[in-house]
Amino acid sequence: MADLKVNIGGLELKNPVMTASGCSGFGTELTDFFDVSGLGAILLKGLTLKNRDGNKYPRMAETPSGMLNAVGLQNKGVDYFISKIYPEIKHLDCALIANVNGSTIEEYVELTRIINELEHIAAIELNISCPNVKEGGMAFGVSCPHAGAVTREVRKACSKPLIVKLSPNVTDITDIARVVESEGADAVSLINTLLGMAIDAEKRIPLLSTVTGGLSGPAIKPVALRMVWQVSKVVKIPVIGLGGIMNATDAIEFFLAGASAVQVGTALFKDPLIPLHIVDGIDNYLERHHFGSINQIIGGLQM
Amino acid sequence: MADLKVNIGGLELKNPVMTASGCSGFGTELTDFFDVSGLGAILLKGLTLKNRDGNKYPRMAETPSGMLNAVGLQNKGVDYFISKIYPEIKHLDCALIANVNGSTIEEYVELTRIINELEHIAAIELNISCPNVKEGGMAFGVSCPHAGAVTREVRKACSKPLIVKLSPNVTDITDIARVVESEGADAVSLINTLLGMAIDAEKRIPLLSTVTGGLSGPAIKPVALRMVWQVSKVVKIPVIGLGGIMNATDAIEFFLAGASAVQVGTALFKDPLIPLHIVDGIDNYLERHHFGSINQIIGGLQM
Amino acid sequence: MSKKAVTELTVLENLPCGRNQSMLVLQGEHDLLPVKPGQFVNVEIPDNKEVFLRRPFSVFRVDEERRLLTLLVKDLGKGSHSLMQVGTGRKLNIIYPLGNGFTFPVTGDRPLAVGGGSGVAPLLFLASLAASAGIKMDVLLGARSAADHIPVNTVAEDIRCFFTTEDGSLGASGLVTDHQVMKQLDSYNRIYTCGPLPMMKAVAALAKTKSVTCEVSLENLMACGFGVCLCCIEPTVEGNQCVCTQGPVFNVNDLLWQI
Amino acid sequence: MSKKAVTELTVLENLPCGRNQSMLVLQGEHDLLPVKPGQFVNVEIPDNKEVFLRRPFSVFRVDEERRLLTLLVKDLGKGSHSLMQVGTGRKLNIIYPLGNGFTFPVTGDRPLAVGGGSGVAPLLFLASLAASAGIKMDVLLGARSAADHIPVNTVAEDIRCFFTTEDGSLGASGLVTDHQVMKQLDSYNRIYTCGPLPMMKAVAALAKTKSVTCEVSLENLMACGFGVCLCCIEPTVEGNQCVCTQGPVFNVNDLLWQI
Ligand SMILES: Cc1cc2nc3c(=O)[nH]c(=O)nc-3n(C[C@H](O)[C@H](O)[C@H](O)COP(=O)(O)OP(=O)(O)OC[C@H]3O[C@@H](n4cnc5c(N)ncnc54)[C@H](O)[C@@H]3O)c2cc1C
Ligand SMILES: Cc1cc2nc3c(=O)[nH]c(=O)nc-3n(C[C@H](O)[C@H](O)[C@H](O)COP(=O)(O)OP(=O)(O)OC[C@H]3O[C@@H](n4cnc5c(N)ncnc54)[C@H](O)[C@@H]3O)c2cc1C
Ligand SMILES: Cc1cc2nc3c(=O)[nH]c(=O)nc-3n(C[C@H](O)[C@H](O)[C@H](O)COP(=O)(O)O)c2cc1C
Ligand SMILES: Cc1cc2nc3c(=O)[nH]c(=O)nc-3n(C[C@H](O)[C@H](O)[C@H](O)COP(=O)(O)O)c2cc1C
Ligand code: FES
Ligand code: FES
Repeated sequence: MADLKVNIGGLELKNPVMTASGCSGFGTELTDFFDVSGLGAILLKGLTLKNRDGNKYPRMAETPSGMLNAVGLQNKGVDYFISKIYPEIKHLDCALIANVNGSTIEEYVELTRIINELEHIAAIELNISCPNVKEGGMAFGVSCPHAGAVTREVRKACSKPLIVKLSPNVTDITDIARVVESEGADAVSLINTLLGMAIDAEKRIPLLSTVTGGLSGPAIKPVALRMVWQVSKVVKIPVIGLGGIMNATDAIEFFLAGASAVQVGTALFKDPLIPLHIVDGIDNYLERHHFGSINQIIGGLQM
Repeated sequence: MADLKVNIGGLELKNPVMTASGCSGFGTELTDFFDVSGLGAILLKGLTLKNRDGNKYPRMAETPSGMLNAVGLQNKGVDYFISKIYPEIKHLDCALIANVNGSTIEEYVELTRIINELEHIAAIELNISCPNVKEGGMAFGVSCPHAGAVTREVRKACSKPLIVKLSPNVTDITDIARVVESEGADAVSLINTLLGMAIDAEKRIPLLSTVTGGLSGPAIKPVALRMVWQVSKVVKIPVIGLGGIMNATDAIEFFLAGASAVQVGTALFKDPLIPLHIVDGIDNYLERHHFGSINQIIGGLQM
Repeated sequence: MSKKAVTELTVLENLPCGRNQSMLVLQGEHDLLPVKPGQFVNVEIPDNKEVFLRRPFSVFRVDEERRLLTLLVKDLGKGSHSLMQVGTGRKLNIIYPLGNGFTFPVTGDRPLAVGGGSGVAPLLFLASLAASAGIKMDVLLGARSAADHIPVNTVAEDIRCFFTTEDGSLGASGLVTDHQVMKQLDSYNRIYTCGPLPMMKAVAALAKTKSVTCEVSLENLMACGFGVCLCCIEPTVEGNQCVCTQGPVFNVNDLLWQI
Repeated sequence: MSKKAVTELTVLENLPCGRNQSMLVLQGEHDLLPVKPGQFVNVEIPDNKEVFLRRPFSVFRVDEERRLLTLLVKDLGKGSHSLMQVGTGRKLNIIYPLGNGFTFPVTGDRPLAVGGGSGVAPLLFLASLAASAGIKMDVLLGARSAADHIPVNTVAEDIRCFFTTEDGSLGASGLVTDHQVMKQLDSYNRIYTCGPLPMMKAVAALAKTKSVTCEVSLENLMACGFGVCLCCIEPTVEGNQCVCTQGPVFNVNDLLWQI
């Protein structure tokens, strides 16, 4: 067994494979299938201060090698999370990372402050890239000043490792990455979904209640890989790569491009066991290629 | 037979289905298969003033529901085009549209001026969105001032309908569309390829000689559709939609989203006859839904 | 042991079963997990390049001893069409058991099931287990024409089954809601319904006027099927609920349907 | 009439043919377009969700009368693996005929073909047509082991065929370039080669020292196969040329190989 431990901005993980936020619920749905102690970390479903109903049905459309979603951060709010969900998950033998959302900087900060108190939350992922909410969300992630400001303020409220999740819907993602790094992010994760749309040609209506939604799955992998490669060249903090990862080979590609860890999102819908298969596959790859540690292939692309 | 004629900024087309630039050569490769008079228009392979060898092999990588290319505008230059190719194609019974490229505004203008003299070129598509060249190309398409400047200068040299081809690799494509409209574009076409990357995990090398390349095919259709929808709401000039169109249903979706015509690119590699099947399929759709003309469904999405 | 599994079952039979419908008999290598009527499986669609996500199908029948799990697949589009072509011997990857399932009737209950379209499978599964438990359940199935119904001999003998067809070619003429049994709802104390939305709403409306408990099984679009994506939601008195975990079966009173 | 066609052929046979290799016999409904040795077809790969583009395969054999077109498919990855599983009766969509083909030998020529890997098909096609035209062509095929060679009885009787294997299990031991015939290149005036790049380069280098005309058939990655995408290019003395239209066969002197 090769050494799969990675350190993401102070967060020690037993292996570099996490589930992506919004694709693995609060972890309990996964325990119906397997023992989550095999995962590097679970990214919890996006949280907001108050209850959010999310967007209207339909929220999903299948696309070539991918899907669009328009969930819109449905969750019962942080109080409910702390009283009902956190007690159920806090003893899971797996790092838990909260995904923090807001419509204003104040909301982001307040939510961070609350979650920062929770002992069993290992890190905070600041989501400035949700394309499915009217206010906040992606608006922060596509502008350097906004991305910088929210990171700066949240940083003050956050003593845990702070990961900022970037939007791919930008002209130059390295600009945003540099700004959040300079404002104190301990790591960046990328990419969130690409803004897309689907239409029912027969009915002449949009397939999503919100018209546009977020594109995820294998279709976006080439874009995600490119952005991870670009960003990892310009920042010193660790990069967490995601976007269309379906198997160990995909994950290895992200490590080679410069990711220090990966997240698995849409693939979970196809098979919740995929993250475990990926852990095994990475181990197998490292052994086959005679690497003792995952750290030896991070950024290992030969040009 | 429904009325399929469309008018794209002064250019009358017998039907709204064109082949995309770089995916249909100079038209002669298609005539080996079928009579091109069934096409609305052929977009010629990207031209430059001087010979360009393009990028090194390998230039192509297959991706989930799509492909990356890094051709890099290989062509023998406009003089060769005029002396050797143009005479072979000028009598094709199909509108020919030249795709114009440059590294500087001066190059764009000079090339436009030369091509503007060619009687059988029906229109000019200004490509400010090629991701595969070191200079010019996409650099113009991702900045409002640059996109505006090149459009303004080319417009002066161009008495034919001028279509500006936009890059999807931007934060807000409507900004770019508005600028090129205000600088005199008669139409916009979108989208060019998304910047992506692919890696050979076993060999730990990039699959493209250029590392990054342009992503095309069904994978990008949701993004293309979204951008066509966004742009068609904010400009008055016609929008030509493309990106992952494989069949008539895909094409109809683009019309509903606001496109006045479509281009078929990567699909040609799968089957060069697809544009003709699309023409038939559109006709069939219009009849089935009791529309007398294609114009009745353009922008016809019901919200 | 895990409560849910991702597993491969072998296609033992794939039989035409009424127009554009197949009965897909799948066999497990190991013992199956317990499945209740109204629960479903999420099937990975093989071979079809245009299908990315799994497709959910209600369980029609289970034979624990022979490790058989049977589905009724109606040709409604890309995925279902592909499943209908799958050859015997082929392995299908499924996730199961999913969803809550129907409230099982208790002795003394007089239950009625009303179904149509792709909603027939879970109702017949329920009726047949009820019969085994000594509870007689009436089943009313509607379709356009005789050919669209599952063959009558497919329905277990111990189930009293009524048919309606729009063209009168089998059973009573008209929609299920026109059928005699729907005029005698007082003789039932529980109604289960699954099928096209307009049908379910019409049935639920009649049940409401007679104050008969009514459970509906929804077929909202799903991405994951096990509660993590929040794509399949239905508005309820408790807020948006996941059809895949908190349903697919709901008491109609909990839904915000305008009926 | 069109020079090239997109058409469906039916799989008449799909036979194992040496280790990890299949012989795929395809039949047309109508007369086939003429195909020359060295030309190829671009095959749409069915069923495999991970394959988006077509895959090019050289033609191994043509039977005009029975409208048969045969390919030799080696399992090199996703697409070829899928093709090897395709059942008889299945239709395959192909684009053909593509590429330039070999320069056909003329009476008096003493040609030699040297192949290996996935490069065997076009050479045996050429040799067999040459034989029919009364031109004897020698063929030298290399592989790792006997099991990797196509069965000897697959080679037409009128072709003199030499084999090499790295383990000595069939024919001479070693690489093709170690074989006796390569030491007697003076007795040939034309060499055709197709197979792994290192093999072709080694053959071309030997041909060069002996000033024997050498044609190589390249297998560059292709997207379209008919000249519109410019993805398959090879640097030549005339600049970048498309392997799919200006090749796949090149005179080695036109290439910029360092040999
Ligand atoms: C819990 C549950 C149980 C089910 N049980 C069965 C069963 O026992 N037998 C059976 O045949 N089918 C059943 N279905 C439906 C089955 O999953 C459908 O066949 C499938 O979703 C349609 O997929 P497709 O790929 O064939 O069609 P697609 O090609 O994906 O779609 C065809 C058309 O139908 C529309 N569509 C598809 N599914 C839905 C939907 N759920 N709601 C609204 N529109 C839709 C699409 O938008 C499209 O217009 C069930 C669905 C659910 C959620
Ligand atoms: C003109 C021409 C004629 C051909 N004739 C035959 C034939 O007669 N019989 C036959 O079996 N094959 C032939 N091939 C090769 C055939 O197309 C391959 O099987 C196919 O390209 C590999 O596809 P795959 O989907 O199986 O592998 P993939 O899964 O696509 O690839 C597997 C691995 O092989 C690499 N690879 C694949 N193709 C190439 C290539 N062309 N160059 C370099 N690396 C590559 C990939 O990068 C990957 O690492 C021919 C190719 C060409 C261009
Ligand atoms: C249904 C769905 C819900 C999502 N919800 C969230 C969320 O709450 N917070 C977040 O940061 N990202 C969310 N995402 C984005 C994913 O975490 C991930 O960034 C994206 O899907 C790309 O990765 P993938 O291709 O592996 O899915 C969601 C994605 C999907 C498909
Ligand atoms: C191999 C290849 C070469 C291309 N060359 C050009 C070009 O020369 N000029 C241009 O404007 N677009 C070029 N494009 C982009 C296409 O015209 C089109 O915008 C893009 O591929 C998206 O459409 P599609 O998904 O239908 O292919 C090229 C695309 C491909 C795949
Ligand atoms: S389908 Fe994913 S939560 Fe129900
Ligand atoms: S493969 Fe497209 S030009 Fe050769």
